[in-house]
Amino acid sequence: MRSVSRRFGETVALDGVDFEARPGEIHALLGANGAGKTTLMRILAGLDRPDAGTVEVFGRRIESFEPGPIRALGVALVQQHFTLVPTLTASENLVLARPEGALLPPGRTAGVRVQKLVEKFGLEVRDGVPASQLSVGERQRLEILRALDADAKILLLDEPTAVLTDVEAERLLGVARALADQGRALVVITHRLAEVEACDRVTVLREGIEAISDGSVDGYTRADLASAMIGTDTSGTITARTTRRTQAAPVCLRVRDVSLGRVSSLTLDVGEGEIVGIAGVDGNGQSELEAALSGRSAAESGEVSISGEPIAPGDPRSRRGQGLAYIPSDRYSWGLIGPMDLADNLELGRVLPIRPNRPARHKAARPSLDHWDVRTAGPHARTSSLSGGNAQKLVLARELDEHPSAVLACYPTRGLDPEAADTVATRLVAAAEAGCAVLWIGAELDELLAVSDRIEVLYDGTLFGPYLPPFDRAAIGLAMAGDAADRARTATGGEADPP
Amino acid sequence: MTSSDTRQPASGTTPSPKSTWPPKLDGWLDAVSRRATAEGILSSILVPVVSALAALVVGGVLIAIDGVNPLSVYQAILQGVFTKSRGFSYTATVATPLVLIGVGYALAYRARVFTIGGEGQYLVGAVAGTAVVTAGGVGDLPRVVLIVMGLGAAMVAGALWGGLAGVLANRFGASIVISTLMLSFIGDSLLQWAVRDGIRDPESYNANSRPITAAALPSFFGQKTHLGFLFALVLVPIAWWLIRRHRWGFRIDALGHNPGTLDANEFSSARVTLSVLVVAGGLAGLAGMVETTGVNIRLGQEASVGYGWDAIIVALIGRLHPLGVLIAGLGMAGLTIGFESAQRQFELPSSLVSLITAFVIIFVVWGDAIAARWKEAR
Amino acid sequence: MDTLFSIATVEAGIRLGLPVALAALGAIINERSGVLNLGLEGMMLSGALGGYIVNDATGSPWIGLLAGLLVGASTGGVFAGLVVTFRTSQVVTGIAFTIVAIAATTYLFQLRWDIGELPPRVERLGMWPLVALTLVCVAAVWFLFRRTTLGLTISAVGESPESADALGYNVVLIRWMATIAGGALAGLGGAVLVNGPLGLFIEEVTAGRGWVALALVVFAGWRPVPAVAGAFLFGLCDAAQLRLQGTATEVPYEVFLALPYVVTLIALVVRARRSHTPAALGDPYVRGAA
Amino acid sequence: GDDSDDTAPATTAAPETTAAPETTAAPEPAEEAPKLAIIYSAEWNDGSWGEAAFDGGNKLLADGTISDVVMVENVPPGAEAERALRDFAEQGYNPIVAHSFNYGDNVKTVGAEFPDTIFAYAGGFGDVAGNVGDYDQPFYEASYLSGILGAGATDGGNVAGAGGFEIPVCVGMYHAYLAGARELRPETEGSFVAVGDWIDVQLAKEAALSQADAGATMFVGCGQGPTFGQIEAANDIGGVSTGYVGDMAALGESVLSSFVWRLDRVFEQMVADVAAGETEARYYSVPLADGGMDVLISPGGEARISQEALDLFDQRLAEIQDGSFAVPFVGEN
Ligand SMILES: Nc1ncnc2c1ncn2[C@@H]1O[C@H](COP(=O)(O)OP(=O)(O)OP(=O)(O)O)[C@@H](O)[C@H]1O
Ligand SMILES: Nc1ncnc2c1ncn2[C@@H]1O[C@H](COP(=O)(O)OP(=O)(O)OP(=O)(O)O)[C@@H](O)[C@H]1O
Ligand SMILES: [Mg+2]
Ligand SMILES: [Mg+2]
Repeated sequence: MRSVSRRFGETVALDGVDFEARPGEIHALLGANGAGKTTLMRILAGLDRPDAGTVEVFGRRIESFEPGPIRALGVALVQQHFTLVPTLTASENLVLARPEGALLPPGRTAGVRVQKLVEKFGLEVRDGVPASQLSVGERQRLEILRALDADAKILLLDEPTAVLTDVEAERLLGVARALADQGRALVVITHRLAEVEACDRVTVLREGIEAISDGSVDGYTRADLASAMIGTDTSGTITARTTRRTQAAPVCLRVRDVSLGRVSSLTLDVGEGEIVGIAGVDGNGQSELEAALSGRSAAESGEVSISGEPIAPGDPRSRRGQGLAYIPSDRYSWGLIGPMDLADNLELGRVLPIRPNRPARHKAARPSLDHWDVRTAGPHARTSSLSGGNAQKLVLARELDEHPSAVLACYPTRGLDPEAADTVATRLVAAAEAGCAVLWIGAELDELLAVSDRIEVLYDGTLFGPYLPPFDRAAIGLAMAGDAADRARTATGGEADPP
Repeated sequence: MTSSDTRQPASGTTPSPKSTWPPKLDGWLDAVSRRATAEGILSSILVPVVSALAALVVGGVLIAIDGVNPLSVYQAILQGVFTKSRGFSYTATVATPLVLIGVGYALAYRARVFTIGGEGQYLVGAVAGTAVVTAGGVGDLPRVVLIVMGLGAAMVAGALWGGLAGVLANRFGASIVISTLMLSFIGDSLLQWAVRDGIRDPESYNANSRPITAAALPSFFGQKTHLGFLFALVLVPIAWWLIRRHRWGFRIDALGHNPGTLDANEFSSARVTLSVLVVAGGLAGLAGMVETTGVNIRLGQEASVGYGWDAIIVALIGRLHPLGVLIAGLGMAGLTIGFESAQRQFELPSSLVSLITAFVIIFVVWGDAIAARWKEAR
Repeated sequence: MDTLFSIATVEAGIRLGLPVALAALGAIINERSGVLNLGLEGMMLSGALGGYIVNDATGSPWIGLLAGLLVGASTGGVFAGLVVTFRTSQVVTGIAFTIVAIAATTYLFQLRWDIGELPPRVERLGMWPLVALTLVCVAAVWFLFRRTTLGLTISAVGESPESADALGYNVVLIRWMATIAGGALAGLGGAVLVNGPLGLFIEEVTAGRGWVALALVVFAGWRPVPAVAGAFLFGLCDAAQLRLQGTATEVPYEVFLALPYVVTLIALVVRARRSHTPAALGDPYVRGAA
Repeated sequence: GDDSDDTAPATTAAPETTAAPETTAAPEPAEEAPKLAIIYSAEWNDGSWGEAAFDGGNKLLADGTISDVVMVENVPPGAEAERALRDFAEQGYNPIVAHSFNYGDNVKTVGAEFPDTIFAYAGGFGDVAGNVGDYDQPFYEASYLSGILGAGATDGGNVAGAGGFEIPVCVGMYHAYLAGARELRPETEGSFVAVGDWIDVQLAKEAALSQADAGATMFVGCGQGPTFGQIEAANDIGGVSTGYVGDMAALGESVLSSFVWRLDRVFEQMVADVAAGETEARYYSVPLADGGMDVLISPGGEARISQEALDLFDQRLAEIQDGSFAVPFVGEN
């Protein structure tokens, strides 16, 4: 790609970017939120067209930016958001992507096709259920399988690890390496500096311009990359808390025998000023737990209460009144209203019966937008024009600005660049130190280790733990892999027979 | 049949269909509810006018084929509206139900609650209102009291008819488009039964209710224009204010854009859905009674003249905005009145007239689309 | 009462159901691709007139059916041009489309048969060939969605067009095809009405059957077999209604007139939870819309 | 009440209505023949009710009985009808005919505004007040005779009546037909169905077929759709059907007889009154006796009808015409 440019209204997403991907190499693409990474990849995949600049694939100049022909050239993009058809099963999604003839293969053959891929690349997915019922991790893996199934020569992965646990992420990068060794060209967008080290070359975008252009990875330290991304020098990972609370605090957030879907009679207390981290591989009941605690759906049984008063499902305003802030795992489904402006989105949950006029509302919104460094054209901007990370900051601004007594934070740093992620963590920690109970459902273990006073592992709808600092990384990792569950089972089995 | 029909209590286990990025835009809703930028207002007035003229040109060709001079026909249309003594008051009278129902639709469509049940609500409103004001023993009540009772009963009935669709949608996830469509048909049957039997005037040979002259709305300008038109005029700023400045209006817009977020942060989308259906139904019911007591002497078999359907188009051409609805309603009414008198003057086939009117609608929608694409292109 | 449960009632139900069933199948193809077709009634009516005129000219009801199919398909094409290519509001366009069709068919009909001429009666087809035709159609639509890649693609386009687009499918083209196919079946339905049970055409001969078909599609959860079954159930309601009037005269006949709609409403409530609306139904597709 | 006062055009300030009804609405009958206006709620081109009025109006124009006729179709009763009536009254049309029984209130409202113009609508029950009249639809008389013919052409003993809705005119036609049939075969039974729709021919046909299943072989329809449906059904089952307000013999061999409504004769009476400067309307009743209807036996019909029936038909026709026999009217089912 040569000097590619793209602007959306005022926002300049890309400004004369050069980019190259070579066979046999993994090319890491870094950049702060809104740097233009996704845009660049969308152009390369033919889903968007550049205002200026040229794109060549295997020496062939792309004239018409249409996904079809470009796919035919062997370019496959795994987008930042899911592009599976939610009503179709894994195998149907694969058939749709690469049909074999006019007739659908009978169920078994299609299933076999999935199995082959799963075995070949070691990416586990369930077949036979609609994609909408797969966990985020599973869907991500399916997306990648689908790209690989098309036997892409050039594979573009936009923040593929953002929704994966460390273990899964490692495995994925392993797969990536294997694919590169088969002579494919890979591009991986990521915010995790650690992952860059597994790549060969790196390009860093900052506000649509290359800060580092196609450098060799070993040429740079993490610090170099981080500063290239965001100008300032940071270690690029969340700063660990120096002090952890040890003595038990009065319980604030109380969860009693809550059952919903996969979650079975789950009990948990979070004390004032305590940060409890829920670790676990995606799809072990996180989404149900989130739904129940946030009051989005009523639990089948059990009760969630905050400082004594139970949370009424389906009544978000009183939840907010009771002081429970909620950072949803999917901000676009449950956090933000794309077509409305930023000010309106900030007001959600505390809209006055009679609203001030628009200028007044916009004026009121400015401080917290600045405070949270939401990069946009202003309070009047449509929320749908925000990049992934800035959108997340907007949610945080709304939820944390009004000093909640408890916070339900679901993957709060998902899709954020290191600086932003660190800010979020710091704010949550600050909130905790101000006496707020924080329940942090996360995927990145490092993150949880850095901030938690206590970690519980969610496996197959049940909690294992507690794990207290100093944390035993290995033990937690094993529990996440279901090891604790197994031992628990054998233990109960053991009690049966006399010593 | 939009997502509003399958909208179900947001569940944690199945991600809402809107979880993709950029979020899927609800095409027509977004197209029609673009912000009122200077350009937006210009195009939202200029485009329909130009398109309508284009449609009239096409219509003119058909008229010519029919052997009449199109120009004289169009002249007659203008005279029918602007120079005939009653042109304005006629137009206002026809616009009244269109605006009353149309504003209700506009509110519902902003929330992507896609009701098309206005016709049925209009009819049940008329039946209930008539039943009350023709009931035994109310005859000697003062006119004002009768009017208020009638209009009140009509609004309640319409609201219930609309609310029923809301309950079915919330409790059973029944498609609102279809349930309101069905309820419209059922409402018509109800009217047929009512005038033939239920509230039949025993003295009358025909199937119709007792006269409701005791509750007739006062008319003004010494014309056919009746109090109902004032209702419509008052409703517009109220609705506008609700949309811009009241929490309910905000929730309506939020529901239209992302029910999941509304549910998780602000208010139950189910209850907003119900409320907007109730209000839209109440307005349609009001329109039914206003028409019965404003222009008719009693309720008859032929009460269903299709205002409930035309108002859908008025609402959408009006950009789901109260002011737009008022303008579109007056425009459509003017067209109707003008064509009526032209049809009388030239004895045009009625099918030709309705053909041209329908062309106008399609061309206006088409013009909007072209304008939208043209804007994109830049 | 004895007449109520007779073969004759069932046959009447089938005759009443045939046109609705075909139109419903058409609507299913439309709507699975994400195009809401409120113009269905108009397309039926156009097909009815086309089928009638051609049958009258050629004396062959089969050619009449073909004509209805083609007229319906072309109306579908016009509709697709507006809502798919120009992305006009599918709702308004659909309703206006029906108004145009009613007016246009009446206008043309009166141009062709001036006042004073009674509309000629045309050759008619018996019930069973039409039943067979309908069964072929329902089988075809079932096969399309259950066994073919095209069907899978159509559903994908109606479910999440951006995904289909990202995979290189031409969303616009597929919606065009689906809308034309839908119009064709609706037109066929109209033609079946005049070339089958009736043998003549009058203004608005379809008398709201298109709307009923739309209701059925939802009631059937966008699946062909239940839709056709529903059409016949609906026809059966009508047939029963007419028969009950003779006997149970103390019940107001308006109750029976409303019966089919009430039944649909109830069925809607019972079925709705399981029915799955195509997620993109009614939304024009714009790539990367934001 | 005050409503109609408000709406009297005299009170409107607009210039062109200073030409108030008193002056415009009553043309001098002397030198110029009256101008006739007719409005109708459906299309003229229906081979039946609408066409009868259309032909009637044109016939008077051809005869020179009137100097002009304007006819507008698809005018729904209610506000639009009143606008049309008012418009014609202002243009000096007189008499003005509203050709549907649902126009009753509209003619009365507008009639009050134009006291010197004669209005009439198809009420069919002598609903007369001042300048607003009504005209008769004695179809039951013709229907009675058709009943005699029907019974004479079939051996079944069951009559199927149908109408769009259960209105007196339709029910009356059915009962008269039944009575006529019973003259020949007293054991004759029957049923009446309201199709619930004036245009849905298929539904009407199925209704007729359902009556046929119950044994009906003689069909008498009221309204275009219901009648067309019945005729189709009768064609299928080989029964006999009856043309409604127009010669429908062309619609199939089952059409044994039709009756044509001679509205020109009805309009003539109104025009004559207007020409005579009359401003009081009447119940314009032109019964069978005065030639208000022609009962036509379809070509080839005679062959199928028993001589006994034909004789009875001629006898009753004659008796009706000389007034010695009155057909009973039963308007309620
Ligand atoms: N559809 C759009 N409309 C308007 N602006 C857009 C659109 N898509 C992207 N942008 C802008 O272009 C810039 C780059 O967006 P992009 O999504 O590529 O950021 P990103 O690099 O992926 O950041 P993040 O890591 O937060 O996802 C952002 O400022 C964003 O606001
Ligand atoms: N003149 C108009 N014609 C048509 N639609 C309009 C018009 N003015 C506004 N709208 C539409 O109505 C909606 C409301 O816009 P409006 O300017 O009334 O305030 P808002 O943007 O809805 O919200 P708020 O003012 O409360 O922030 C917008 O989506 C806009 O597209
Ligand atoms: Mg991105
Ligand atoms: Mg991004």
